[in-house]
Amino acid sequence: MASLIEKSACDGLLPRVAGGTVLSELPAARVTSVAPFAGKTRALGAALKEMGLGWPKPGEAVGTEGASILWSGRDQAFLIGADPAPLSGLAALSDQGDGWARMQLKGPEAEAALARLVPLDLRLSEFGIGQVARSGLNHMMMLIARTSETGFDIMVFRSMAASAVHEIGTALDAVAARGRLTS
Amino acid sequence: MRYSGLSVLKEGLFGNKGWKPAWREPEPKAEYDVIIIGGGGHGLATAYYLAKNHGITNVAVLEKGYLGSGNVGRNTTIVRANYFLSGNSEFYSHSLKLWEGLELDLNYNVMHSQRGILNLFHSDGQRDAAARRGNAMVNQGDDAELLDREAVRRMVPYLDFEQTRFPIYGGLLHRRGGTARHDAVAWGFARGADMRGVDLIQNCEVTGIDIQDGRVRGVQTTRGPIRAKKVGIVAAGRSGQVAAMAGMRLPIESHVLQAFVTEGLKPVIDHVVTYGMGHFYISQSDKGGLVFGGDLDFYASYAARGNLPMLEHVMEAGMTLMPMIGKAKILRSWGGIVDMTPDGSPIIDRTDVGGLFVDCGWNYGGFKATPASGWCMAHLMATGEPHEVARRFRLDRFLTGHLLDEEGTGSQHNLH
Amino acid sequence: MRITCPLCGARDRREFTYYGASVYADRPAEGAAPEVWDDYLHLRDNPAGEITDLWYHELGCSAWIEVTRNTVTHAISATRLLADRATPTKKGARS
Amino acid sequence: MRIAGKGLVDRNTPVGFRFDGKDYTGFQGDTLASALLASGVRVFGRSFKYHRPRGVMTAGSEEPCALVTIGRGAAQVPNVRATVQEIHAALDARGQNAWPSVNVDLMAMNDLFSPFFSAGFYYKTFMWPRKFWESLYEPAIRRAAGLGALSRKHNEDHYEKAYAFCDLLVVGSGPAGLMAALAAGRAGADVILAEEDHVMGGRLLAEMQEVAGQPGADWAAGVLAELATMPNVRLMTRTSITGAYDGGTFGALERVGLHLARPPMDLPQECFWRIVAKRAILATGAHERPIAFPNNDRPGVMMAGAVRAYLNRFGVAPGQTVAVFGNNDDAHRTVRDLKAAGVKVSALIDVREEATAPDGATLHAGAQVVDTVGRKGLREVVIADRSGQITRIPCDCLAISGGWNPALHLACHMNGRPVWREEIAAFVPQPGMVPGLAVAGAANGTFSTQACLAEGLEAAKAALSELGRKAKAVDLPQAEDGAYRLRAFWEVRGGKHRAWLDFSNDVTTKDVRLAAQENYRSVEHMKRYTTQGMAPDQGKNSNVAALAVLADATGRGIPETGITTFRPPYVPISVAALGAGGQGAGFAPQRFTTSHQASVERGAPMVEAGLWYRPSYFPRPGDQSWLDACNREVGFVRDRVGVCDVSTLGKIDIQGADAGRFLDLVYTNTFSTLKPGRVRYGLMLREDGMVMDDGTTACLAEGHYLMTTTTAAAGQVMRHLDFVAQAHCPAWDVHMISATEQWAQFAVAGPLARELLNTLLEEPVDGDTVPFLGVAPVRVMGVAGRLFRISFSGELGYEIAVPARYGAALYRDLVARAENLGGGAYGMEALNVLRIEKGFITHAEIHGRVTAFDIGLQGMVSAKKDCIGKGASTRPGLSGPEREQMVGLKPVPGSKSIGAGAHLFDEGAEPVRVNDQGYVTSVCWSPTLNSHLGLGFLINGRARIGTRVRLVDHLRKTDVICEVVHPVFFDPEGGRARG
Repeated sequence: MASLIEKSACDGLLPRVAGGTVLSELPAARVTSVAPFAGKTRALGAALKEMGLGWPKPGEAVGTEGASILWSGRDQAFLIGADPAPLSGLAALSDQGDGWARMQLKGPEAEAALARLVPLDLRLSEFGIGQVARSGLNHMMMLIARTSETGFDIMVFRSMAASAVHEIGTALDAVAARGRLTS
Repeated sequence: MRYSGLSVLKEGLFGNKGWKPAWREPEPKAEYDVIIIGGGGHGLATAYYLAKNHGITNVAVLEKGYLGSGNVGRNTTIVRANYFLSGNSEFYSHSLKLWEGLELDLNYNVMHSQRGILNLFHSDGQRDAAARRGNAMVNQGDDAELLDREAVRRMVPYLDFEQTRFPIYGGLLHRRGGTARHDAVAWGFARGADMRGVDLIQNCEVTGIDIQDGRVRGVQTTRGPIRAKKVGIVAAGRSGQVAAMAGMRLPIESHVLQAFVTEGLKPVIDHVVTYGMGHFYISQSDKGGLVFGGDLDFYASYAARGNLPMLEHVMEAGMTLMPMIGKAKILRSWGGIVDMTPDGSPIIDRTDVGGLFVDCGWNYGGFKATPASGWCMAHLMATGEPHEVARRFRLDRFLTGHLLDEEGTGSQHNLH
Repeated sequence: MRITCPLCGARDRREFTYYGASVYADRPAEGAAPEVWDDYLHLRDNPAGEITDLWYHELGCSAWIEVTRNTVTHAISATRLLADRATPTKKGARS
Repeated sequence: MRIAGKGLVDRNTPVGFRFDGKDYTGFQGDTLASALLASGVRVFGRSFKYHRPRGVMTAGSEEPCALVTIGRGAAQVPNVRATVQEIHAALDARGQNAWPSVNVDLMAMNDLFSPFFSAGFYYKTFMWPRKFWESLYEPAIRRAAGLGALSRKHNEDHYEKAYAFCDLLVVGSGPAGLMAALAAGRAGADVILAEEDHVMGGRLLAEMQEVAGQPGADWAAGVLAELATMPNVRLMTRTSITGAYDGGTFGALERVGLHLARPPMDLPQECFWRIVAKRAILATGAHERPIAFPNNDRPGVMMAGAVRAYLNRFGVAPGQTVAVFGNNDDAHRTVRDLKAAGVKVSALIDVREEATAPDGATLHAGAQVVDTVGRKGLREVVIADRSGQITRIPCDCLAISGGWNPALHLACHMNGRPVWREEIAAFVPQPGMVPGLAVAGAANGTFSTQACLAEGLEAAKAALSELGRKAKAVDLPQAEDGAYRLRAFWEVRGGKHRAWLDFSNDVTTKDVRLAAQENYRSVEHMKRYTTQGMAPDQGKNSNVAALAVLADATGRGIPETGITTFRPPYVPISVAALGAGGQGAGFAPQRFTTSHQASVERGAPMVEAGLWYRPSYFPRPGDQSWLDACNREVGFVRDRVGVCDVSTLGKIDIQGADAGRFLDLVYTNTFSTLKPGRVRYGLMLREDGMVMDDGTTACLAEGHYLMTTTTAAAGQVMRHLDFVAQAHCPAWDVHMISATEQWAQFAVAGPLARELLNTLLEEPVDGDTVPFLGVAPVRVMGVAGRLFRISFSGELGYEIAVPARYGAALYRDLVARAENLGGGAYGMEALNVLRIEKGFITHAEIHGRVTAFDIGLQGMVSAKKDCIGKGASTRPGLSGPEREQMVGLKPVPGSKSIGAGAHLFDEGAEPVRVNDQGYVTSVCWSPTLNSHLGLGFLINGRARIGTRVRLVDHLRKTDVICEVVHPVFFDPEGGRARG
């Protein structure tokens, strides 16, 4: 029997480069939403510890080699790059890996470009490496994580990938154009 | 004194020295037959029609600020009769007819301009809803036409028919709809009421309502107590506070509604145009400014000023619908305090207190309702019976479920 | 306007969706009298001054938040998660 | 006239530009105004009402007169302040509000009729005959009004919006602002220093005073050089702070590319910023105010401070012979600067009798200007001394100073009221008007340079301490510290000629007095009656003087007369900047299904469904219209098999021990009894008893459900569920997350649906493995998916869901298999027909005003339990025979098509409101039943099934008789779906 061909959310849209900054699609990874069942918070924390992780505080990510868990909302986190099976029975688990377009924006213009679209204080002093936020990418729901001084991981709904790429790309171009101003 | 082209010529020749005050500045009397709390458009219209239609002239309008300092001077000046629920249709239809005779009636040019209102639609479903509305308007005896995309293009070719996010399928055209000069409406009613003997008392804030044995006896004000046989609360966004003086809670939440105007421009938009996919409406004033309205800021407020998100939303809608306005510059933004009800329709009714009446809950729609609101409130206060075009604007309809929810958004006050 | 989400911190108003006065969180008990439902759904103190009202962090963490706010100045004095209230009261419960 | 060696413009870089079709040359650093003044141009435009020639009055964004149009075609921008616009090689500017030109304007005849155009004259006439208003009077008024014109072409330029955050926002870069920024910057605070001019320095650039022993401009340059080295300081030139909003949010307009002849590609013209600042210092300086005297609007009459700005900053003498008229010492400073630069000063007219003459100038102490001469440019002024003695003074420029008004606008944007300070005859801000904002320098009514520097420093120290930062030592430089002496003086009384207050809107002292005479005595009434303060400068030049005249006319003091409200924006902002990103498709995100490309390739018109796009129908060669395709696709489903992408429906994954109980609360019917592997249709009410949404919910496992919502209501339902969970049952174990995007889901419907599916499922299904209203995990071509046995068409139907990455492939595969079986893809049109034939509702029916009773589903409201909306739905007005109830409508045979939105009447009744019996919500042509069908709402409709009604659509000229039928037109027993 023939098999179904996979298509990533940003298929054909990325990468996009402006100035020294690149918007690219993150490699496919397993993403599972995790919401602790009542009374299971402690056990869930222990199970995550076994995996080298831990339950993230609001606005934080807990990462290890290859896997991470990102706070993603009220009583909810996204486990990325790990098998959620050990958490079974401890938390509501729901596949989310196909539901999001996951992108990386990296380069000197990244923060300035996002400042065109995101109503968050993205200054390094306020939104440091390893921090996570739910917010809007213009009118789109977004999860954003800072991965380095000049790097961000961005997740938007899969169906909005084209709009997100267009908007970030436009912002990048405008920031790059300012960089070409001499005075 | 009577206003006319001739009087303008004559006064012009003699240095405009002869113009008389548009209204007197009386001291409050100790007692009136009727007190109207609120010197905005509706309060002034109520007083005017009490005097004109019912011969009740021993009336005071008490205004805490200046006449017309509420929403009548802070709106987007649109006048229309395009409601579709029975209960609203006949009321706004009546109001539009009054508008059409208002200038000659008041001897004051309120610049009522029937330039046509075009409500655009952007899907088959919206077309169906527009058709239902338009048919209701015709059923009521008002005018409506359903335009297809090409007819809209002929009428307003400056819209973006090619690139816009939500394509234009057509529009519902209400030719008798239009605009009026908002301040002039307040001033015209004020002058008309004053000429008929009504006392317009400015800078007079009501601080209490006197009730004895279940009947209203008068009011306390910053200028002393005033007795009255009947009192009407016509206080728009402040209705809740005034009603509280009579121990009442109203089905009203007060919200801020912003509007915006650009610098003066040569004529470019000849109608009122509304967008169906974002709250955006626009017209051009006779002075040349593009006047925009949008949705509420959505949070309860008495601040009469807004915040940026709604301003930006309105301008984004403008840019997708008619990108030719991009180079116009927003000159001023302002906010009005609107009295939102849980079904988006108003209240003109008696209260449980004898002699105390309320006229409130005008949501977005207060300006165009001004003449009919005054007409019907005056009728109710004079006769004790609701006017036939306002009989469904009852205070108890939320309890009984006889709702008038044009938007279909339910009991959440800010969604209407 | 900025609202401090108890989970996310200070955020722009555009991330939130408003409902109205927080009395709406106190749902009447089953079988409450019509007047109780009318009061709950429709009647409002509508104060010109301090109010507690309901905001949903829609472009954020999905928390419903109770905000103590002044309707005249827009100053916000406190916020808390709606879910953190004491057990909701049931108004108009018939014994 | 340019003065050699004077000014800060770059004399080595000439810049050519065009004005009114002529080529001119200025220098790098010039504004359009300075460059044209240097070239001797005097008339820049025409006034609003009387079309009087107007020149330049100021040197800033508050300019009321020199408004020009720049650019051509789609790039045309009206009402540009010549005093702000920088010149560049591509600048093509022209005067406006004039025909044929600003020099020869035929509309100037308005001026002759000015006695009849008094304030509010239009309220008193044009009333009769009624119909002449729209046809005659109004068009004439509209044509005469307005200033510049829009191009009527779609915008082609790029604009943007952005957010910025800082500890301290300093607004204005004059002495106070620079000191504040320096102190805060050295202390390490994140500072944004915003300046609306294209060079920082504020008045220091325009005055000759020294700071710290060097020219003010040099001191400013030194401070700026230091600030530029600080990574924590962001310098924003060409940026006007436009508004103060709640929570420390400020709006700001940055002119990014408007000064460039050849801007880089993708560069925005403007950027609208939202700046969030923990603290702010307003150091916006002050606006000099004119004096009202007869014919004070001639080109050549200019603010004294502006004269000094053109002289000292731009090296331009605005006239050959300048006279100065004022009530304060700044007038004297102007004389000194002019004389020092070698410009002839013909007279200093000071209304103060006690004034003393500066060196070498002819002083007329206690005199007043009573008239001016020179229509298109001032030639002389007429003055009267104390005794009334008339003297004519030649001059082509009159510098006037009526004192200064603090530019306190932003401090007042949050409803704070300024207070009157008698000794400077001006309003000043009060502390705390905007939380977190302090005012320093001239904006605070502090006018000496020394005191401005000191206030800026103090304000920064206070802000730093509130921010918890320690200020580093900053030396306060020495500067001019003269007293600011003036005598309040607003208007020259008497005289026959008009004396302007509001130059933009042509409002004179007579207009204000007329308003008072007619009892428009409130300052708001006066403003609205005369239009004073409503022009592009928003009264920056006229408000205080106008209310002084009003106070005088009404016998009140200025403070008790009050002031109108300051509203944002401080300077006008283009719609394109505020609406940046909205043009075209940018207004809202676009949502694409995984099958989008395949549908497009099949030629399907894609229509908006909320933010989504869905295929309308799939045309084939030979189709006469969309209807042919629609009928064919309905046939696929009824006779063979059809495939449709239903991924846009909302899917919410609900888990937890209390999930079933929770569903019982939000649905009218019971879900806690639903067994794993089963699906149930649910009806959801709003708390007010109206139907919110409907859909199916599947029980995937014990305590694990998947709820389906309609496409339209997905967001609303999610918000609602979160509310119910957090408000009403926060202790329950229930967890929700949207799974809409995770799954690509396709309806496979029709008699051959199972046959099709069994060609690709690894384990074939039959009626037992997945019974009607069942759900099961399946593997499809190696991929784990879910199979639901649900039907929105009334046929044997399944919905198959796979992770979205496989959606594109699965859709193509399903459609190909369906075509092999004689079916194919179907679109929204066919979907709609199929559901109408079955009487299934959509939001056309559940439009927010209908109850469960109205749609005949009152039986679904469980009597055994509470649910959201149950309490309120028992209100008497929400059920009973007076309600409009859903029915089917079938036109009598041979009728033409019907349209949704038509209304219903009794047969034979007049189609007027009082006879209205209901309306039609959905219609279609049913190829299955060979009839037009409609769903609608009819008063007491269920009792009227079997009767006939009249359907009238006035708008589309339809008037047909319909039979009222049960809303399920086709297969009422439902046997086909159960298959």
